[in-house]
Order: sequence, then C-alpha cells, then structure tokens
Amino acid sequence: MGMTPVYAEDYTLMELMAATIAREFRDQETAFVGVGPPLIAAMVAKLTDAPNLTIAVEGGTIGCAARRLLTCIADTTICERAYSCGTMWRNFGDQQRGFYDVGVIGGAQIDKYGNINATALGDYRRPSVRVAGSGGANDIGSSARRYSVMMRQEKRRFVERVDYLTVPGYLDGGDARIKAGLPGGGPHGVITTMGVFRFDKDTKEMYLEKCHPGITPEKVKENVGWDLKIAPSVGTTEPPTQEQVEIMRILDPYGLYLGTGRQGMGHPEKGFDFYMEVLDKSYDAMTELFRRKGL
Amino acid sequence: MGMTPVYAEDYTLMELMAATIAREFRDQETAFVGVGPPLIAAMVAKLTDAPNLTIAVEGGTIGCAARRLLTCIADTTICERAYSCGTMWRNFGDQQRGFYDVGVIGGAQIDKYGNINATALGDYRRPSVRVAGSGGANDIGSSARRYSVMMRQEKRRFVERVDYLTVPGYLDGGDARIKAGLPGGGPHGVITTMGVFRFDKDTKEMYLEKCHPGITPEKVKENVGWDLKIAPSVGTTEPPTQEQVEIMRILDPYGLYLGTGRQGMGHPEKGFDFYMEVLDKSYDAMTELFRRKGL
Amino acid sequence: MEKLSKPPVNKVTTLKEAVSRFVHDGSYVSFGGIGDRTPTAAIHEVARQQKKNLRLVSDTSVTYVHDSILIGLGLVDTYEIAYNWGGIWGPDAVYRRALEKSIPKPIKIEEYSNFSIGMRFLAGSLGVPFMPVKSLLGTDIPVHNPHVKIMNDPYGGEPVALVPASHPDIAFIHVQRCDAIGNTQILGHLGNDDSLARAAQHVVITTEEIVPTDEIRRNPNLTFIPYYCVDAVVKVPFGSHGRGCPYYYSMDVPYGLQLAETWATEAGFNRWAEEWIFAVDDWEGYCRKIGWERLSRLAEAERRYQQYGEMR
Amino acid sequence: MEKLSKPPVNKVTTLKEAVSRFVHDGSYVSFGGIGDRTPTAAIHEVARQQKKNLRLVSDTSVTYVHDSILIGLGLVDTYEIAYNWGGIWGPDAVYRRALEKSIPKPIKIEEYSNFSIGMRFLAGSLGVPFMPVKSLLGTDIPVHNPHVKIMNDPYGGEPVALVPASHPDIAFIHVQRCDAIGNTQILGHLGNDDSLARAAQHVVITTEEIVPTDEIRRNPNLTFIPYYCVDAVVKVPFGSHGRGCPYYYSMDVPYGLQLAETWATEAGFNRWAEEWIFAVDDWEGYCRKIGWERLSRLAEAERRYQQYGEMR
Repeated sequence: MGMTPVYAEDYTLMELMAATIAREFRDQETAFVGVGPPLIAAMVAKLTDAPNLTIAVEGGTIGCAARRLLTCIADTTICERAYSCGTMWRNFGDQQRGFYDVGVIGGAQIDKYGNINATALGDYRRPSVRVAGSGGANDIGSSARRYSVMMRQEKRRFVERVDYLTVPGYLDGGDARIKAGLPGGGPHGVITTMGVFRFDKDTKEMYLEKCHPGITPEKVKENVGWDLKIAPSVGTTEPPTQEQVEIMRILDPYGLYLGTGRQGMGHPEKGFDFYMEVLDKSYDAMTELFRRKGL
Repeated sequence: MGMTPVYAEDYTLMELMAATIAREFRDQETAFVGVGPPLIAAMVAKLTDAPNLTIAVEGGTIGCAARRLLTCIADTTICERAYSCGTMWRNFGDQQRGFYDVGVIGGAQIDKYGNINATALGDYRRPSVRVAGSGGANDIGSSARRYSVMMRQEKRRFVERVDYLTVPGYLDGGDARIKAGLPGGGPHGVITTMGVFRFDKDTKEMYLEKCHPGITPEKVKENVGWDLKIAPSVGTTEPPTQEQVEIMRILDPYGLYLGTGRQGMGHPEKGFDFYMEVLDKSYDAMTELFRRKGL
Repeated sequence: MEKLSKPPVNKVTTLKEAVSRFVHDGSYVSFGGIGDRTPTAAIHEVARQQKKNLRLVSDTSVTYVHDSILIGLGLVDTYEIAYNWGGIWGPDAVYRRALEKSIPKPIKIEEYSNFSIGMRFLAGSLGVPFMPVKSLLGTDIPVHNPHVKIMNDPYGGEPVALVPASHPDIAFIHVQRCDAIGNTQILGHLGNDDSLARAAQHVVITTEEIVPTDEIRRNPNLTFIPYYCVDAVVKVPFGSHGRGCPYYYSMDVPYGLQLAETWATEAGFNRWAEEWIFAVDDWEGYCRKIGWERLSRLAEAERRYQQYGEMR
Repeated sequence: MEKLSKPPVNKVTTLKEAVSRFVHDGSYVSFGGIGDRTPTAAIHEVARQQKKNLRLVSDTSVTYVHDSILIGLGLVDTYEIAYNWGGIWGPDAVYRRALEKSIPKPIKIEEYSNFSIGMRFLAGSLGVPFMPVKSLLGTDIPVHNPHVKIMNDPYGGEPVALVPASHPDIAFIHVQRCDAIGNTQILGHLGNDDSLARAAQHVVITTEEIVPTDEIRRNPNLTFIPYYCVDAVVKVPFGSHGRGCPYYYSMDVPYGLQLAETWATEAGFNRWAEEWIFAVDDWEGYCRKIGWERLSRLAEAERRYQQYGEMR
C-alpha cells in the first residue's frame, strides 16, 4: 500500500509464474480456481494483496481458508473453515450466472485467439497424446467474467489453431465469442514459462506484453507457432516479492506443486511418514501464517 | 391384518371423507400431500394401516412424523423428526422423476375426465369466483404415479368441462394424457361428500363406484353436471373405523380441518391462549400416540 | 457480463434503508420463504414506503403476511404466481376482490404452478434462459400465459413445456442466521430460496440472528446462500410473525384467523393497513403492538417441541 | 410410469452381493464422489467380479482409485467423461494407453465438461429429457459428440447448448453416514451426488458408518439423498482409501504417487490389479493389506485438523 515492494533474490521459474498468476486476482473478487499451481497462486494472493479474495472450487466449496497442504480442489482440506460446502453443479451454475469474477486454468495447447486444447494432441480419434479432457476448464472459459491461463512456452503448444478446441478463448477473434452465445468475458492473460501475454481489444489476437527476466521477445517468438505480435514497449515481468516466495514455501513446503517434491513423498518406504510429517508441519506453519494475517 | 375392523358409530361426514382418503394410501409408499384434510388423512393412514408411508410436502420436507397440530405443509411442525429438509424444487423434481407413488389434491371444479379447476370459475380474465391457483396441484396431477381428489359434491362443481383446466386429469379421455407428454398416471379416485368415483380403464371417464352411507346413486346423479355412469354393482363406502376416528380427533382435536374449530381459535381475546393450549395438548397426545404405534 | 458478485464486506443495515435503496416504483420483486420464513417485515416496509407499480413473482404466497398486503394497497401491476391463499387461515378476500372486481385496481396475472415457478428460479440461478418441465402440459395455463412454450424434446420427441428464467430486481429472504457479510444458513425446509437468491439481481437477507463468520464455518453444509449473492443484511427478530420460523418460533394461527375477518371487507383491510403498517414506524413498532409476551410465547412453544440438532 | 421409489426397509448388505445384484455385463454405471468420497471399494468389487462391456459416466474421475481401474482391465466399452486424470498424483498412463493405443482394447469416448455432466445428472434427477447450458458453445466438444445439440433459445434468440439427461442403471456413492433404510447424509463438498442418486435407476450407498434413523432426524438439513433413491446400504469403512473422506480421513498422497510408477507400464498395472484386487477377497482384505495402522493414521490426521461442527 504505497510501500516499495521488496523483491525476492532467490526464486524459481515456477515461483515467478505463480507470483504472476497471483497478481491476476484482485481484492474482494470471487475466483474459480482449478487444482495445482493456480490454487497455490490464489492462496498467495489471498495472503498478500487480496485478503478478501474468495476462492471457489469445483467440488462444491466456497470460501477456502484451509490451513493445511492443499492436495486437490476436492480434498478434505478444502472444506476446512469454508463459508459453504455444497454441490459441484451449484458452483458451476453460480459461475454461469456471473458470480465469479476470475478463473485460472491450464492446458496442453493454446492458439492465437487464446483457445485451449486440454483434450488431445493430433487426431482426436487417434491422438498422439491424450490428456485429461475439459474437466471444469471449458466451463470456466465459457462463463468466468475473465480468466487467465498458465502454460509452458513451447512451439508445439503455442499453435496457429489448436488440434482440438476444448476451452473457448476468442474463437476466431473479434466478436466471435459473443456470437457463439458465450456469457463470460474470455481470456485476460496468459502466463507462461517465458512471459505474459494479453489480447488485442478489437481483434482479440494474443500479443506479448512482458518477458520474464532474462528472456527476450525474440526468444519468445521462437517458441510460438505463429507470427506473434509484440507490445510496442514490451516490459519485464515483475519478480516475486520476498513475501510471496516465503508464503509459497509455507503453502507448498516440499515443492509438490512448484518443485519436485512428489518424488520424496512417493517413496515406497519413507513416503508415508514423510507425508504425515508434512501435514503436521504445514498445519502449524499455516495456522501461524493465517493468524499473522488476521484471516 | 385379518381382523374384522371395528367401525365407528359416531362420525362426521368430513371424518368419513378423511378415512376414505386415508385408504387411498398403501404401506411403504411415498406420498406427496397438500395442506388440510389430505394431510390429516395421510397421517391417519400412517398411524393405522400404512406405518411405513412416507409423507413428502411442498416446503421441501420428506418423511414427516410430527407430533404436533399440523397447520401447514410448510410450518415449523412439519420439520419435526423428518428424514430430510430440503428444497421445494427438489421434492417436485423427485415427483417428476417418478419417486412419488401417490398424491392427494382438492379443487373447485372437476369434469368427467377428472380434470380439475383450481383457478377461476367463469371467465378466467374476469372470474365470478377466483380461487388460489395451481400451487402444487398441477404438478401432482402431472407427475404423481397416481393421485386422488377430495371434492364437495355439487352440480356446479361437477361439470362436463371445467371452466379453466388447472390440473390435468385424463384431458379428453382415452390416451390424451400420454399424447400430451404427461409422465404421471392420472387420477385414481375422487372422494366427495357423497361417494367415491373411479375412472374407466379405457375411456377414462369418471364413474360412481360407491355411495356414502345413506346416499343413493340418484342423489349423486342430481349433483353431477353430466350424465354420470354408475358401476354395475355400486357399493357403499366403508365407514371409518373406531381407531381412524380416534386418531383424527387426536390429530385435529378441535376440528380445525375437519370441523369448525377455526372459530374458537380466531377469537380476538381468547384465541391465542386457546391455541397455546391446543399445541401443548396436541404434543402430549400425539407423542403418546406415536409411542403406542412404535413410530 | 455485468459484475454480479457482491463484496465480502459488512452489509448490516436497517430495513428502511434496504427497502429505499433496492425497491423502486416499477421494480420486479420477490419475497422468499415457503409459508414459514415469509419475509413479512420486509413486505410491511415496502408497503410503508408505498413503492408502486410493482411486478411480483412468488411460488406460493400465504395471505395475511405476504403479497396480498401489497395487492390490497394497490401497489402491484403484474403478478407472476402459482398460489395465493391462506391455508388454514382460509380464503384471501383481498386477492378475490382484486381479480374478481379490480379492487383497488386491476392487476395482470401470469399463472404458473409451484414447481414451474421453482424451475424459473432454478433457470435464473443457473444463468440459462429457460428450463424444461413436464408440468403445465395439456392444461389451460399455457393457453393464458404466452411465456410458457410447448416444444418437442429434440432427444425423445415428446412434448415438453419450457418456462423462462426469472431474474427479480430484488429478492427479500428471511432466515434464521447469517453473518455480517451475508453468508446465510437456513434450517428446515428451504422452499426455493437457494435458487431465488442466485436468480435475483439483488438480495436483502432479513435474519433472526447475526452470527460470527466462525459460527457459519462450523457448519458449512448449512450455508445455502453464499455472501456473494447478498447486498444487505438486516437483523429482524420475529420477521416472519404470523407465520413461523423453524426452530425459532411457531406460526401464530389466531393472528391470521382474526385477519380473515378484518380483511373480509375493503374498509376492514384499509383500516388494518392504516393501523398496523402506516401508524407504526417500523417492525419493532409492529412487534410492540403485537406484544412481546405473545411473541416470546410463540418462541417458547417452538423450543419446547424442537431445537435444531436435538431429538426429543 | 414405472415405480421408482425404493421401500423404507432394512437395506444393509455386502458389497459382493450389491455388485452381483445390480451390475451386469453391459450395465450403464456411475461412481459418485468428487475426488474425495470416491467409491473405490465398490470399483474394486466390480473389477473383482469382472463385469464386462460397461458404459461409464463420470464428471471427474481421479486416476488410481476410479474408472481407470476398470478401463485398464478392459471392462469398459463406452465412457462418458469430462476429466480423467490424477491431479497431484500426475498423469494417467492407463487412460493414455487406452485412448492412444487401444490397450487393452479400444473404448468409445463421449466428451463433456464437468458442469455439463452435472447438468445431465440434474436433468436426470428432475425427470426432464435435457438441460440447457452455456458451456460447450463454440468448441469442438459438440463437433465430436452428437448428443450435444445447439439450438437458439426461443426466448432471447441466442445460441444455447442442450445436453441429454443421464440415467445410469446403477450408481455407487460413498458417504460418511446413512441409516439402514438409506437416508444418506454427506458432509463437506457434495460433487453431483445429490443429482446422481436421483438420476440413476438404482443406487448403492457405501458408507463409513450406519447410524440410527433418530440420528439422521437430528440434522434433517444434511440428508442430501432420501432413502427412496437407495436400493442397498453397505458399511465400508475407509471405502475411499487413496482419496479422503471429509471429517473421517485424509487423502493418502503417497499411495497414488507410488501407483503412478506402477501403472506406468501395462505389465505394472496388471501386476498391481492381480495383487490388490484379485488376490484379496474383499475390501477388508485390501484394508488389511494396506495396513490398519496406516489407515488409522490417515483418520487421526483428519481429526486433528477438523471435525464437523467444530472450529479450530
């Protein structure tokens, strides 16, 4: 609040991405958030600049304030101290009605109008790589008032046109979304391993807004499958603050989401004890963190 | 259960009607019941031959076992000891899905195919008598697997064709109901102040099955506005049993539904004290009754 | 897409303020509840502020505590309704006068059934334009109500009725408990209030009690209306008087039986409105006039027979 | 109209009996829950009884505990699905092998989104043939799934997608508590189970606890599935192991992480199924094999952090 932010010196790329996603949320907003890094990012937002952010998830819970390691959008943890536990269809219905200001999703492929493929690479009926399918991503893309996307920056993932259109971005650009009858506002930003992208107000074509520290626009262009437009004065992504990184390391202390922590926890002999220990430590640390933040 | 029923010597016409309606329910069925005498009748059924009858009501409650004077299908009483309290729309949805075996409704007018007018007598836009409207009656008539009707027997109420068709009976007869797309089975019986009516299996026209004690088929015909068909061997309505009457007088001790009890309770000075007293007495008597029945 | 979510801020206000802020001449209004939990206090305040040319939508309206008050005062132009009657209290002379004799003025009726009004709120809550129903088919309801459309189901080919989503400008819902930001818990039957709160553009919760948010969090499965639907929270104990509030107080049966006599004539209704609505300042004034002893006996009666979470 | 209501009689049985009675070769089956409360024990029993040519419908299926077990065993012909993946446990090699390489056999996919599957169950629960949704529009989902139909809303004229009601022959739902006749209470997130139980023709409830009906009556607002939907009740403590059960036990994260390695190859998956499904008699055998100490530590972990009705 007027104070100069203290940036972290030491952070990982995933932490940079999560911090950038966290900045897509605003205080007092309602957010519909999917599993994994987006959920960590939403919690980071809530524990920093957006204390009154409300997180709703697909399982049916609204107002998450869990003080344990979050393992899923529908795990026992997410019920803890929630405002409401109800049905999946009501939460999606609330989104379709317009109650959710912002959503965050991922995908396997994205195209220049922000359409996402979360289903299959190659031929849909005989895919070279099959992925999970829409889940709630199509619904968030259809109905959230705006949404942001988290992606790996690779040429085969940034394509002229997605192999299978799972989640509506701006479809063919312009007012195609509105003509299709979609109620939500469409994609607002794309945060990748290399930069931040936005969409042209009129054409709805994706353009590069910012590069992550150390990345050039040329490098990004090499990893995009169409002739990418660049903002006139392309900026540099704001690094994570010290506080953001600190909080991420409390939320995900062993890098389950943001690092390689799954390996240790999956160990056949020691994994279970380690998990029990993580739960306890995480509970203590997060309880302290929430108390400190008055949440 | 094989035993000869002991019939009451002393009963009112309303008690006869309620007892007859009570016999429309069967044990282990689910019933969707409206306010007033039908609710009393359902409770009588539950406390005699149909202990496992489940009563669902419009307010959203399922499995009523209240031990107090029932004042409405959505009063505080109806929640008492219920299996479930939920929404109105879910209960109606359950009915539309086919979960409710039997319903009971009333109306202002009925015609020879069992269609009911619960809306307006005379011209709909300028009615001579306006009544409450469908409420849930249309929905019960559309979707209950079968339903029965409680009516006063008057010529102006039993008409060739209702002035306004609020609740679908068999429409124009034959398979008209099925052609209209209605899922429920249609009316099963009509219990009036003079007798019991059923519907022809094929034509779906209403005919007189039984006359109440002391009533002749000719008397009934005088109070029906079309050329009423009579069953080949018209029977006499079974009188209420002693137990049925006894239970009705516990359920409705001052004749609020089945008599003129509303006058006393509406008294400007003494009405409220009287009401408080009725609640207490009713609770004690019904608690004892339920205990006796093991419910 | 307009922003619909309301912020998680303290929303506690007075009924006077909430009504004057959210109800305007010509507003499309719905009063929730189902028999019990009728927002009677809110209806009295709308009447007191003489909001005119209203369009009302209800599933079931229970006379003496509900829409008929506004109809009798000539404040209603259009009425979307399934059922308007007094139940055990008997017929509704105000409604009959309005529809049979246009007293005090003609109102336009759009007729539905309880379920199809529920489906209109459900459609509204989900942000879809309509819901299919198997009710209404074959009857005169669609004949007189052009908003009900019959189509053939594109899957099975059978007839199905469509009813349009309803989005009231403002809904008033009376409940047992909520927190200051509007997270609302309802005990006992819900009626259609879960859908109505989401279908409406604005929502005012009148509540028996305002509890801390931590108390809401103890029972997250009882929160049927999330704060983001809610614009204002007003503490109104006995806010459904006449009707009951499950686990809080019983229905006041004699109250309605007496009103049935009073409302039987137009003059009687007007006298009643003068005395009980216009001559009191607010709902607290009404409660004083009814008498706190009577109210507390209604509460006692309910508590004797049931408390939520207990079996007797 | 066929009789759909199930009687209020004691329905307690074994999982072996329930599966053999309600699942047949070619059955249309749905396993409820949403992440948590996955009816894993029921899925293992269906696998153990080798029911074939199944058609499955799920919103989200969480790999290692859910539909992929049956897919990997070649028991599934058709799959109506929004999402099949492992979440934190990582990708689903079984699903990929089936769809990319038809291993162990090809399956027919009908793709939806989580919400539109939810709307299919809601339509099914309401006895209407379809539901309108604003999802799916403009995408390839309707292109490849002819059951999604786009129409113009007859009210506003805008495009809307219709999805057909789903009526599984049999649904398995795992819950925290129910009574012997099937009145079912769910704590925490519900997923789509309230709709699924009503949409299905038959329902088997697997439950952590069977409680007296009077205990159900204490909290009637928590009864999200009435007994009349339910055909059979089976007590299966830890019946969602792998995933969690809110207020009863936590997710077993290491379990799925280890399975991710095992299932990576076809041989690994088959070895796992042999050892953990076919070589044990029933879910109790599975629990013994996992180890009661581990299970009780998962329960302890959950209880340390939350119990329903308490705030810590």
